This record gives sequence, structure tokens and C-alpha cells, in this order.
Amino acid sequence: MAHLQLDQARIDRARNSARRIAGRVFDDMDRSTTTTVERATLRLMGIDGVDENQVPLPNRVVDHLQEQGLLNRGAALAVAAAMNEQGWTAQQVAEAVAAGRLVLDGGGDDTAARNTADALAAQSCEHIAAQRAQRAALIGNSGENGEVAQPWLYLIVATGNIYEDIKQARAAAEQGADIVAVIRSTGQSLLDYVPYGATTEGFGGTYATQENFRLMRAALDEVGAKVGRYIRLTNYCSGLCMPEIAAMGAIERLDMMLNDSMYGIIFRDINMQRTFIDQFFSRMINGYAGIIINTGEDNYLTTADAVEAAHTVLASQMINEQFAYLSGLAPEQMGLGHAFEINPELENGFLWELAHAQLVRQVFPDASLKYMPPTKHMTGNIFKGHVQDALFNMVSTVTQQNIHLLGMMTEAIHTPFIQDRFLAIQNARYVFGTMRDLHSEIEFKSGGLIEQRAQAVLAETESMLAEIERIGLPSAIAQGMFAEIKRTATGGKGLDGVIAKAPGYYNPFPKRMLQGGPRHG
Amino acid sequence: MAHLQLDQARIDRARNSARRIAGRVFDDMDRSTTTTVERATLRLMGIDGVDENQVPLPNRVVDHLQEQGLLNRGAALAVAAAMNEQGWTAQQVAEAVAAGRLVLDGGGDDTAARNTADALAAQSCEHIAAQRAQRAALIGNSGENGEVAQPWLYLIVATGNIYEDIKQARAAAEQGADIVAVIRSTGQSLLDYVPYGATTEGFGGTYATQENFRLMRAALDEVGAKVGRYIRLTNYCSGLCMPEIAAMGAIERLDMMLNDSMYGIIFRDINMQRTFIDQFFSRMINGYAGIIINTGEDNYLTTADAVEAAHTVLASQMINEQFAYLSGLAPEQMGLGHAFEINPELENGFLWELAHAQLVRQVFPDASLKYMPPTKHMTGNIFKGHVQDALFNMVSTVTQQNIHLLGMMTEAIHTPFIQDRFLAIQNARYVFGTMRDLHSEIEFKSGGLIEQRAQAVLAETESMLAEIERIGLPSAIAQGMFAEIKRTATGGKGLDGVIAKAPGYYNPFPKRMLQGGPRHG
Amino acid sequence: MAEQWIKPYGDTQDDGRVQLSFTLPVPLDEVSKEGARRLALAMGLDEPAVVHAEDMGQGFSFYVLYGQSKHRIDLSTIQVAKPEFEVLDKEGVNALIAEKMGRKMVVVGACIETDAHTVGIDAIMNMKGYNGHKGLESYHEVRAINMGAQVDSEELVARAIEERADVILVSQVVTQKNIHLDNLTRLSDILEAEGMRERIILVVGGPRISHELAKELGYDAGFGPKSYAEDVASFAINEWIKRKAA
Amino acid sequence: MAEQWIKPYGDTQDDGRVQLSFTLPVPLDEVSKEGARRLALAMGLDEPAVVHAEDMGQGFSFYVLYGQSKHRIDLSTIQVAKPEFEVLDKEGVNALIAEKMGRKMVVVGACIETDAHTVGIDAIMNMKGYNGHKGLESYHEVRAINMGAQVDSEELVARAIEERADVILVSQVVTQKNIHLDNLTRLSDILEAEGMRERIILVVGGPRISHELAKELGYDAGFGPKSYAEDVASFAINEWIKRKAA
Ligand code: B12
Ligand code: B12
Ligand SMILES: Cc1ncc(COP(=O)(O)O)c(C=O)c1O
Ligand SMILES: Cc1ncc(COP(=O)(O)O)c(C=O)c1O
Repeated sequence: MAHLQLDQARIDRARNSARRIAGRVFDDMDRSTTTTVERATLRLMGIDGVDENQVPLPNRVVDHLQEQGLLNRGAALAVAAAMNEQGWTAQQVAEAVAAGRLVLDGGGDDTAARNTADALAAQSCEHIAAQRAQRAALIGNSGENGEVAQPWLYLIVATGNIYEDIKQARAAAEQGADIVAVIRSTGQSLLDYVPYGATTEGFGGTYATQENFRLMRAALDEVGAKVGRYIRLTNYCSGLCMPEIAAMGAIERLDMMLNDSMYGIIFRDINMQRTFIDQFFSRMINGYAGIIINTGEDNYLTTADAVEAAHTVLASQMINEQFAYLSGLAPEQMGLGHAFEINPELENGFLWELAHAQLVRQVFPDASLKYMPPTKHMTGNIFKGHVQDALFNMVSTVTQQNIHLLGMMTEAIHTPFIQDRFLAIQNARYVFGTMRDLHSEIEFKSGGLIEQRAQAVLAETESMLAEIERIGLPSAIAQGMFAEIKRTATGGKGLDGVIAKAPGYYNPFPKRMLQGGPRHG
Repeated sequence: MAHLQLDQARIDRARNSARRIAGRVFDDMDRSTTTTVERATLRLMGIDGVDENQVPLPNRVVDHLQEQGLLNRGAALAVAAAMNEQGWTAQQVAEAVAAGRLVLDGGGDDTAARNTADALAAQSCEHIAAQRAQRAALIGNSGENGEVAQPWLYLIVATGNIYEDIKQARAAAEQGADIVAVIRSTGQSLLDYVPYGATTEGFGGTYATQENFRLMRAALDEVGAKVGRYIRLTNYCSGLCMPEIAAMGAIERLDMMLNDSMYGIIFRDINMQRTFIDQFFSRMINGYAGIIINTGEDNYLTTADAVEAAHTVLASQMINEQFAYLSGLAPEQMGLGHAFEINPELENGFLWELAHAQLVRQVFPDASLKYMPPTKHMTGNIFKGHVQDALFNMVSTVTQQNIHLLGMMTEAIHTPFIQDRFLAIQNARYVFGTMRDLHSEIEFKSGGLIEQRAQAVLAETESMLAEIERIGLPSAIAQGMFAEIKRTATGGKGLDGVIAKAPGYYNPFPKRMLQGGPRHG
Repeated sequence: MAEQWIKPYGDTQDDGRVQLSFTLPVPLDEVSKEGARRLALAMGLDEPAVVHAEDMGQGFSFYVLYGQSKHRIDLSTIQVAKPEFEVLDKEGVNALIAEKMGRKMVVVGACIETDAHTVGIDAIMNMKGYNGHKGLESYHEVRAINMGAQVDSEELVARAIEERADVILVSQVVTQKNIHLDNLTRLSDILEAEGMRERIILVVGGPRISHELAKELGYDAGFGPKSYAEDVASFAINEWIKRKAA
Repeated sequence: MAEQWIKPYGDTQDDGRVQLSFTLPVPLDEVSKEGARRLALAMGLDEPAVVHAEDMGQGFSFYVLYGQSKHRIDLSTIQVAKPEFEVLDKEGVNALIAEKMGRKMVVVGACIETDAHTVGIDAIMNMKGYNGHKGLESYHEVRAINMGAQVDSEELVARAIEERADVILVSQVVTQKNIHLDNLTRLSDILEAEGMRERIILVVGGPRISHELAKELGYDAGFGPKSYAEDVASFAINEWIKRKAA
């Protein structure tokens, strides 16, 4: 295989810095919980539905507990206590709270409440484990195995209407998509609740709701059976409700989730503490559910320059990797993100793309790398854009990426039309087929420009991580070290949802989901 | 640079076979002349224009000499004799013959006639040499030099109307074309005369006439001065009037000519003897005029399969190379043709394209290789076609081809629209720029699939040439060894124009144009 | 039949989305860009957007547009002309010829006039065939004579007479300035003049040929892309039987 | 002005050639292909040819067509709405503000409502600018306040009041289902309600924004792709002077 000479000691030093950076954030954040972590907990315990104003019951209960000053001991305890007292299900408790028929007071036997919560958690985990097993079975039946042609073709649908999305997703699967991602409506990430039911009115995407997940899952299972492949379903475990979406996804057997430790902070101006806490909990759920997370380093290159900022991508991937280990993910579940975003006018830009992609491949040999297509330098010239996408496809196969997000020639114009997707798949299949074994047939010149470039990026990454280790991740973000965007520890949305844990705080899930405890990378 | 391990001894053996194959054909054909060779001779001596039926005067004179049974001593002698006798110019003699006012009888002093013919030939050669010098001067002024970004971008115009062609050619030059080829009208190759004057009514191309050459030359010189590059002009020195077109091109300072030793035989069913004689004479003129010839091996792959027939391309290039040496061409004037024509659905097809192109590059290190885009496997799907063209562009830069014929996404649909050409140039420029140094940064795995493929094609070429040497080129063609098309020595069009030379046959050009005699390859 | 109105589809039923590109013979400026947009409006596209506009030099400019077609089409009203016959395989064709004609069917084919694109006619006639479909030369019960490229119509007709041909196959690939229409008309005029037209089954094929066009030109059938020997052979024997019966 | 009729150009003046592609929500067959051709006819394309047709699965099919536009446009009749002002460079703008206003011009900008695409507004406002054109923050005579992404219209207006802004700059990039029209209307309604509309210079920009559209929405100016800080700054000071004079 094409291979670059890299200094392994340098990689190790960078990785060690990242481990310490993530560990420190984790320790700091472990002292608090958030409203959405608690709502996710309630969802996993079986609370669902909305009130007459379309406010989800998990929100009603958590708001209620916050008013009662009880949230800092964990929503699970209070609800379980009420269940014990009333002999109701969690859902019945929630409905009663929402209807104003029940006031939760945190009273009752704590141990009994814990037991009840544990029992519900066990049941919930069983369901999720069963979904995971079913995924494995479906993949097994489809005949997919290690030898399936990589990279996986990843397509998005984004009509705003779940039923149109389903049409398009089915067509995409028939045309060859391996993964279908349903893009979320513009702005959902800043909603502090998860909408409910099947939805048909999104902008630039379709609301992530549990019902929409279910509908799409069923459709993909059906078309998957028809085409003889397991079609993976992806959504966005991001924004102010990250943990809840993880819970919904685990329940409905999603296969991948966009889930980044810093994306919300940087790109959605969500508060840092909120995000770190939420991402830990959501990532734990994803880990347990066997979901592959996709991190969002590709986004850095939409605001910063892809050549100048190449090392920030690698540094961030290393941090994401360590956060993932802390949440119990295996390397194969780490869809570390990067992108083909160098200006097409730059002389030798293709060489630098090769260098970057190959570097990432070698630094994370076991990760399920997610490689993103050109977006920023796509224009309304769809013909040229289609060629940009072809070169991206080429780098992806030559450097053996895993999750290949298909570039659309209409990227600068609109969310994909059905024909855009169709042509994008053709493009990728053609390139992947005609270059099937190219990756093992060419070599990069030793000491050449490509190798030098990769080494330079690695060296910059090492020093960047050393600096972050010195000042701490929050300060690094405050200085705009990622994506040239600055965020402070107390700025941004959602800080009001961060709650210091009180003594006796209880959540029944981590001990189950983290089975062997956090992994170590 | 990317490099394949090839057995030089094998290359040498193949080349030696080709030398003997071409030599034998040359010796056999040297005993005859053709009507068009004689017409070309008259054109070079200054005869031009048409009669009232639009029949060119060179045809009228040659037909007349044929009727008089005098052509076998060469048209130059008879005309020069009449000039001496009448004190007229060659043109006046021709006009008189056409008007029926003069009957050529071959009488008069042979030596004086030879001297007159020699004087005219000297004058003609001076003009051609001056054109050659002007080309060099214009190239020098434009600042073009060895370091100019190769490959040259070669574009065709084919509106059928010379004035529309000029519009499009100018636009193409502004957009970045280095070479403009004016495609000929469908069917002109089978006309046994060259049309006259500026023309506006061609089908699938524009008639090759001397006036059209002149108009386009002037337009390209003008736009070239504007864009600061010398724009090379190409036409088709092919078909039943090959030598005359060479003469016209030399006079009007064309820079490249499609000129193949076998194309007419195989693809136009022109008689073999006719073609071999014509190609020798036309190629000699091209050689003297500093014109780069383009051979037509790419065409084989439009009827035969590009993988199965790869060795026939290389074998034919070696034969064309030897014919070129016999006509006095330098290696830099040899635009040996090949093409990117493997079925896009073939797994690893791109690897085989790389192997073929690199093989040709290494076998002919000094030739100005002409690399042709995908045509046969282009479809009405212009989007996919644009990607096929991008991969072709890539192979061209990675294997450092010289003359790069731009692929059009509308290849399967129509002769190029102005926007097709515009987008094709964008495609190539993008690929060439972003991959500027890729050719020197990657290596082919030693002993890998690419190298093995190149070695296999070379071995097949060697045995094919050995077999042709054994049976002779005419028999090889008769057996359909090229392009799977069979032609016999006495079949095809134009045999009636082949005339055995009589003792005393004289043509004043070879000794001037071949200065040092035929080169040896 | 029930009406079946359809519109182009982008990402929602009946959104009418279409993509368009063209060149205008003027340099790029705000006016030409607006001109491009108005052309799309004139074509009946709602909310047309010029998503790309670029100057091409020498007084030309290039545009890419998207818009929403107002037009819709009722598919239920569309009748596509098709030659009526059942496509048999090679064995089936041979058997039918043997049974009904009791002799070999004679087929003469060519690329006529200036057209030299033989790959199409070769695909139909030569032994080897195309895409795994053997050509007419490989049919026992067919005498296939392929005259090749750039054959004058007169020459083709003379040969057909000489060989007592049942079928003439013509290929036309070059269509620039509609030259194929001229060529095809010329051939059928000559056949008419020779009094041959009634006696011969006259078939044309090529990448831009449709059955409809062929009928308009007075041919018996037309075959477009992805036709194979068995298609045209099935048509020919079918037509022969029909005429015999008539 | 002299008439200037133009048509699309393929390879000959007035040949009208255009390229078209679209999807139909039906499987591919001869009828749907003919339907595609008729759509092109309905758009006023002569001799439309379906040069590519492919089934996409799940009841969709894809088409590429070429045809000859019957429509032509008289460019001389086209008036493109353009903000009337001279584009100065940074120094020129600064000098003019200093001279005419005698104080800094206050500019508040944001991506409003659900839109989070800040790269465009940053290109105009941030120090660094874009493509070598410095942003408004670098202008001595401008106080530039960039509120960033997903700013509620209320919040933007409140800030503008607080800062006594002369100019509001809004960026709108997401246009799906015309959400930008809703957002922009909302903002101008709020300004109206606050009695602010007259006092403020209201400008919108984005890749699908034209000056014409902006005017229709009641904005003072609109800026599309390839706008830079000096364009909007020149407009703003110009407009300020004009209003002052009025
Ligand atoms: C190969 C080729 C050539 C070869 C031809 C070799 C040969 N012996 O045939 C060469 C290199 C010689 C050539 C030359 C030229 N070509 Co050419 N060529 C092509 C090319 C690349 C492929 C055509 C092909 O072989 N297709 C494969 C066959 C199997 O498909 P087919 O012909 O459609 O046949 C199928 C069906 O249509 C049908 N069919 C066809 N005929 C018949 C007949 C019957 C009776 C039936 C039943 C069915 C049938 O069945 C076949 C199998 O399914 C096309 C571009 C393209 N990708 O299509 C250009 C193309 C056809 N050529 C073109 C041109 C203009 C020329 C030239 C005129 C250019 C020039 N001025 O020099 C010359 C001159 C040729 C001439 N005098 O006719 C244009 C035509 C434009 C137009 N629409 O008018 C094209 C489209 C390229 C372009 N974009 O400019 N060409
Ligand atoms: C970068 C990017 C992002 C980044 C944004 C990062 C950031 N901080 O801005 C990220 C990754 C976060 C993102 C997310 C999304 N994006 Co986005 N994104 C893009 C992308 C690739 C480039 C946009 C860009 O930065 N252009 C460069 C700038 C400089 O150009 P510009 O904005 O046009 O600005 C110039 C002019 O327009 C003008 N201008 C702009 N604003 C203003 C304002 C004023 C006052 C003036 C005077 C001038 C002016 O001047 C600027 C300089 O010349 C485009 C695709 C593309 N290639 O265009 C998609 C694109 C805009 N995104 C799109 C979508 C749908 C989204 C999402 C909604 C997808 C989803 N559901 O998850 C999300 C959500 C974002 C949200 N809530 O708004 C769509 C929009 C489709 C449409 N037409 O509605 C696009 C077209 C991609 C696509 N094909 O789907 N995106
Ligand atoms: C990690 C991550 N989350 C979410 C998103 C999508 O944006 P939004 O925040 O609007 O859901 C992205 C976009 O690429 C992303 O990378
Ligand atoms: C050597 C040569 N001559 C001529 C032609 C053009 O064909 P025609 O014979 O119609 O001029 C080609 C086509 O590619 C060619 O390669």
C-alpha cells in the first residue's frame, strides 16, 4: 500500500498530549449534569410523548424537577420514587406531572428508587443490545463482510419532509448508497427539546424525531432486503439535545451519528461545559449501541484554510479519539472526520490532499475514517464541481478511507436533488471501480513533496497539542485555535442547563453502558 | 518520475523489425508515383486555382498529362518544358492547358526543363523555410520555451463554416488552447481533389482548402499575439489528397498535420499502394516544413478493444516511427498517437490506461506523443463523460504526454459546442494544475500489476512485429492485424492514381527536402 | 386511459426542477445575466436562478440555471410508434425463415454516402456481433452482405438488385446539419425510381434514429441505440411473412 | 437603444442550442422518454433530442436533452436594477465618512434567524476580509459590530438601537423553501414596528441575493456573490449623504 514515512514517536507524543487534554476536561465536567442528559435518561427509562402544546414530556418532567430544585440528584431517582409510590409506569408519572396532577418531591426510599431505576435501565439496555444484535444479524445475512468494497458510499437526504426523504433514500439505496444520512432542519440544533412525531416541514433538512427515525429505519430495512445490503442510517447527535438524540437513535437502531466533542461549541455557539457534559453522555450511549460516531473536523476547513489549518484537523481528531475512548468506544466506532477542501486553483493541491488523507489513515489505522467532499470551493459551475468530486473520490480510494460522503455537483446551489445524488454515486462507483487496486500499486516518493507535507502537518499537530495541554482545552477554544472561531467557557447557549450534581446524584446508565469502564486509547 | 522496468533489448528487437518492415515497403513503393503526388508537386511549383467547373488546375494538368501518357515521367518536367518553350509561368501553363489552348507533349530540352523545375522548387522551398523560420520567431517572441507547461491543449473546431470556426478558435485560444485543429468535412478524404476557396458548408467539419488554412492561420496569429502564446494550427493530411494538403499546409504555415502511414488504408478503404506512396511524399513535405505529424493509432481502439488490442497500437507506432525517419522527420516531429479508450466499467481499467500511456512514453522518450481522449465509451451522459475526461487528463499529466487532445463531454452527441470546449479546457487546466508535480511524486510498484501489464503489451508487440516482418506489411493488413479491418493490396479507392515511374522520371523536391537523405531511426 | 400528468422532480413531487446550460453570444455582464434568466422564464420556468455565469472570451458567456417547469405532460396521451413484432432469438429466427421462406433471407447492408461509421452496422451484421449478441453473418438462414463505409446509394441499390436482396440495412451516424435526412431520402428516392421500393424491406439504424423518424422518411423500420441483430432479424422475417400474407 | 436580439449559441449564430437535464418521477420506458422530449417541446425547444435516459430505480428516471430554443431576448430592453453609487476604495470611503459624517459610521451585522452561515458576513465585516479585500473592522471610520450566527431579528434590532446604528447588514444563505424571504420580511416588519425603518440603511447580502430582490423586499440594497466590504461601505456612505441632502 502507498505508505508515508512518519515518526511514530511524534505520533505517540501527540496522542499522549491529547489523552491528558481529554482526561482533564472529563474530570472537570464529571461534577455536573445537564437538563438534556436528564431528559435522555428519562427517555431511556421509557418516557415519551408531548403535552397539548407539543412540549415533550421529558422536558416537562425535567423542568418540573428543576423548579422543585431536585434535578441535581438526577431525574431518574425522583421519577423512580414516584413510580414506587404510585405503582405507575414512568410514562404515567410523566403524564401526571405534565397534567399538574402530580408533584414530584424526591421523597420516598432512595434505595428502592435506585432499584427501580436500575431495573428500567437494565430493560432499556436489553432493548438496545437487542437492536445491536439485530444489526449484526442483518449485516451477516446481507453477506456483507470485511471484503465488501470500501469506502462506504454515504448520501444525505434533506427534503424537509420525512416521506420525501424516504422516497429519495430508497432510490439512493437502489442506486448503491451504503449509508443514508437524514440532514436535520436548519436550526434544530438550537432547540432545547426534540420535536415529536412524523414531520413534513423542515428547512434545509428534516427534523430529527424518534418517529422519523423509526419510519426511515423501516424503509431502509425494507429496501436493504431488496438490494441485499444492510443500509446504514445516520443522524445528527449534536446541538442542545445531543444525549436525547443518542437515546432515540439507540432505541431505533440508527447506525451512525454525527457526534463531535467541540462542533456545537465552535459552530453553534453552544456553551462549552454544556457540550462537554452532553457529548460524554451521548457518546457513551452511542458506544453501547454499537453506533459509529462521525466527528466534525471537516467543518474547520469551511471557515479556515485547508492548507494552513490542516494540523488543526489532526489535533482535533486526536482529542475526539481520546474523548471517544473515555466514553467506551472501540476504534472501529470512531468515524474521525476530515475533508477535501483545498482550493482547486492551488498548484499541487491534489498532492497536499493526498498527503493529508494518507497521514490521517496512518495515524488512525483502525478508525472508520469519515472523509468529506469539497464544499467550500464548489461553485455554481456544476460541471467543474463534478470533476472536483471525482478527484475527491480518487483520493478516498487511494488512501483507503472508510466512510465516504458523496460530493454533489450542486453543493453550492441547493440540498441534493435526486439526480444529483444519482450522478454522484455514478461518479464514485466509476472512480472506485476503475481504480480498484491503485492504492496498492502506487507509492509515494520517499522524501518527496507528499511525504514532506505529511511530516510537516504531523509536526505542527504535535506542537499544537502540546500548547493545548499547557493552557487547557477551554482556553485553546477561547483563543480560536480551531476554525478561527473563539468561544469562552461561560458564553454561548445552554449554560442554564448545566447543573452541579448534588451528593447522592444518581444515574443508572453509565455503569451499565460503560461495562468495562472507560477504555483507554 | 514514475518509471516502469522494461526490457530494453525487447524494445530494440521490436524497433529493428519495424525498421525492416518500413524499409521493404519503401523500396517497393519507390518505383511508382501517384496523381496526387504530381498535383502536389505542381502546387509547390505555384499552380493554384480552379476552372469554371470548380476543378482545381493541378487536377486539370495532371489529368491532361495522364491522357497524354506523360505522367510517368513526372508532371514537373512537362510543365517546366512548356514554361521554357512559352516563356510563361507555371500558372499560365496550367491555365492554358485548362482552357484547351495548350497541349503538353513532353517535348523540349529535358535538362533545361529540369533546371526550370529545380529553380521553382528552390523558390518554393525558400518560402517554406521562411515560414518555418517565422514560426520559430513567433514561438520565441511569445516567450514559450521548453519549460512551458506540457501537455499542450489541443482543441478541435468543426462547425462546417470557416468563419464560425474562426470565432470558436479565437475563443478557444483565449480560454487556453495551445493547438487548434480544424476538422474536415465528412467525406473530404475520399475526394480526389482539394476544394478551393473559403468554404461555409461542411458536414461534421470544414473543408480543408488553402484559403481556409490562410484565414485560420491569420486569425490564430492575431489572437496568439493577444494572449501571448503561439497557437498551433492543425489539419488533416490524410485521404486521397494527402500530398497536396501537405503542400498547402507547408505554404500556409500549419504546425501539425494528422498524417498516418496506414489510417487511410484501414479506415477509408484507400488503396494500400496509393497510401504508402502518398504518405511518403506528404510526410517528407511535413518534415521539411517543421510540421509535427500526428499518427492515427488511436483509431484502432474505436473498432477493436483497447485492452486486447493495446499491442497493435505500439506496433503501429513503431512502424510509423520508421516511416517518419525515412521521410526525414526528427523525433520531436513525431506525434505518435494513442488513446484512453478502455471501457469505464472494467475493473482496474485506469491502471491499464496508466500502464499503456507510460509504456508509450518510455518507448518513445523524445517523440511528441499525441494522446487522445475517450470517445467510444462516451455516452449521452455528459456528467459521467466529464469525469471520464478528467481521468484521461490525469493519465496524460502523470505520464507526461505532449499533445493532449481535449475530451468533450458531448462526444457521443455532437461536434463540440463552444461551451463544451470551454468546460473541457477548465477540466484539463484544473487537473494539470492541481496535479502539477504528481508525475514525479508517485512511483509504480516494482513488479506490480501496472508494470506487469506494460511488460505484457511490450512482449506482444515484439511478436506481432516479428510476424509482420515475416509476412510483410501488406499481408498483415490483409489479415486484419490492425483495427480488425482487412484490406488487400489491390482493393480500395485510388489505385487508378498509382503510376509506375518511367525511366527519366523527375521530381525536384525530394533532394531538396530530404537534405541529408532519409534519417535512420 | 387514466390521465397521468407528470412534471420534472427535484426533491418534491411536482416541484418541476430542471437544470439548464447554454452559451450566449455576448460578453458577461449584469444585462446578459438577466437575459439568461429571461430566456429561462420564456421557456416557462418559474423562479429561474442563474447559478453560474462566466465570461468565455471573444464575446461569449456561459450560464448554468435551475428553474421550476410550469409545463406538465400527460403520459397517458403518448403513443410511441413501435414496429410490431415479437423478438425471437437467433435459433427462433432461423427456424422461422426456414419454415416460411424455404430459402436463405438475403440482407445487404451499408453505411451510405459520406458516413464511414461502420461500427454500428458491423455490430448488426458481422459474425462477432456486439455485447455478446452474434451478428447476422452467424445466422444459418441469412445471407448477410456488409458493404461497409461510405457506399453510394446507387452502388447499394445495384448490389441489392444483383443479390436479389430481401432486406436493405442502412446505418447513419453523422447527423450534423441533418445530413442523415438528405442521405436517407436520397436512397429511398433511388429505390423508388428503380421500382424496387415495394419489393424490399428497408431498414435504417443509428444512434439518433427512432422508429418514428424512419416511418416519416418512408422506411419500414428504424432502430436506435442498443439494437442487436436479433431485433432487426425478427422484424425482417415478421415483415416478410406479413407482406406475403397480404 | 438599438434592438439587440440574442439566442443561445452552440456552434452557429442563432442556432439556439441549450442543454437540459431533469428527473421524471416515473420509471424509464419509451413513453417516459417521449414525455421528456415533449416537455422540451413545451419549453419552446425545436428538435429536442433525448441524448441520455437512464432508470434510477424506485420509479424515477433521468434525462439529458439538447434542443434549439425558439425564444430570443432583446437585451436592449433589459434594465437591471443596480444601486447607484461609485465604488471607492477603503481610503476613499474613510475620507468621505470623515468629511460628510464627521464621526464614525456605525454598522451592525448578523446572520439572522436560523441561518448560521457566517462566512459571508465575516467576509464583509471581519478585519481579515476576503480574497484580499479587508473587512469593515479594518476601516478607521467605521464601527463594525458583527453579531454572528443565528441572531434573532429582535435581538439584532435591539442592538442596532443600543448602538445607534446607521446601517444594518444582514446575511441570508439558506434559501430552501424560500425561508430567506420569510426571515427578511420579518426583520423589516420589526424595524417598521419599532419606527426604525426610515432611520436605518438596511442592506442584505448572500449568494442568492440580488439588488432587485432586496428592493422588492423593501431593503435599500442587496449584494450577491463576489461582493466586498468596499462595495457595501461605498453604498452606505453614499446613501447616507443622499438622505441627508433630501
Ligand atoms: C468510432 C467513431 C469514429 C470512427 C469510426 C470507425 C468506424 N469504422 O466506424 C472514426 C475515428 C473513423 C470516426 C470518424 C469521424 N467521426 Co466519428 N465517432 C466515433 C464514435 C467515437 C463512436 C461511434 C461508434 O462506433 N459507436 C458504437 C456503435 C456500436 O454504436 P452505434 O453506431 O450507435 O450503433 C448501434 C445502434 O445505433 C444501432 N445501429 C447503428 N447502425 C445501425 C443500422 C441498422 C440497420 C440497425 C438495425 C441498427 C443500427 O445498432 C448498433 C448497436 O447497438 C462517436 C462518438 C460516440 N461515442 O458515439 C463519434 C461520432 C459519431 N463521430 C462524429 C464525427 C463528426 C466524425 C467525423 C465526421 C469527424 C471528422 N470530420 O473527421 C469523422 C468522419 C467519419 C465519416 N466520414 O463518417 C460525430 C458525429 C456528430 C453528429 N451527430 O453528426 C460523433 C458523435 C463524435 C462527435 N461528437 O463529434 N468516428
Ligand atoms: C461553509 C458552509 C457551511 C458551514 C457554515 C460555517 C459558517 N460559520 O459559516 C456549516 C458546515 C456550519 C454549514 C452548515 C449548514 N449548511 Co451550509 N454551506 C456551507 C458552504 C459549503 C459554503 C458557504 C460559504 O461559506 N461560502 C463562502 C462565502 C464567502 O460566500 P457567501 O456566503 O456567498 O458570501 C459572499 C456573498 O454572498 C456576499 N454576502 C454574503 N452575506 C452578505 C451580507 C452582506 C450584508 C453583504 C453586503 C454581502 C454578503 O459577500 C460574500 C463575499 O463575497 C455552502 C455551499 C457552497 N459551496 O456555497 C453550504 C450551503 C450554503 N449550506 C447549506 C445548508 C442546507 C446547510 C445546513 C442547513 C445543512 C444542515 N441541515 O445541516 C447546515 C446548517 C446551517 C445553518 N443553521 O444555517 C446549503 C444551503 C441550501 C440552500 N440554498 O438553501 C448549501 C448551499 C449546501 C447545500 N448544497 O446543501 N454550512
Ligand atoms: C458534528 C456535527 N454536528 C452537526 C452538524 C450539522 O449541523 P446542525 O448543528 O445544524 O445539526 C454537523 C455538520 O456538518 C456536524 O459535523
Ligand atoms: C490520421 C488521420 N487522418 C484523418 C482522420 C480524420 O478522418 P478523415 O479521413 O475523415 O479526414 C483521422 C481521424 O482521427 C486520423 O487519425
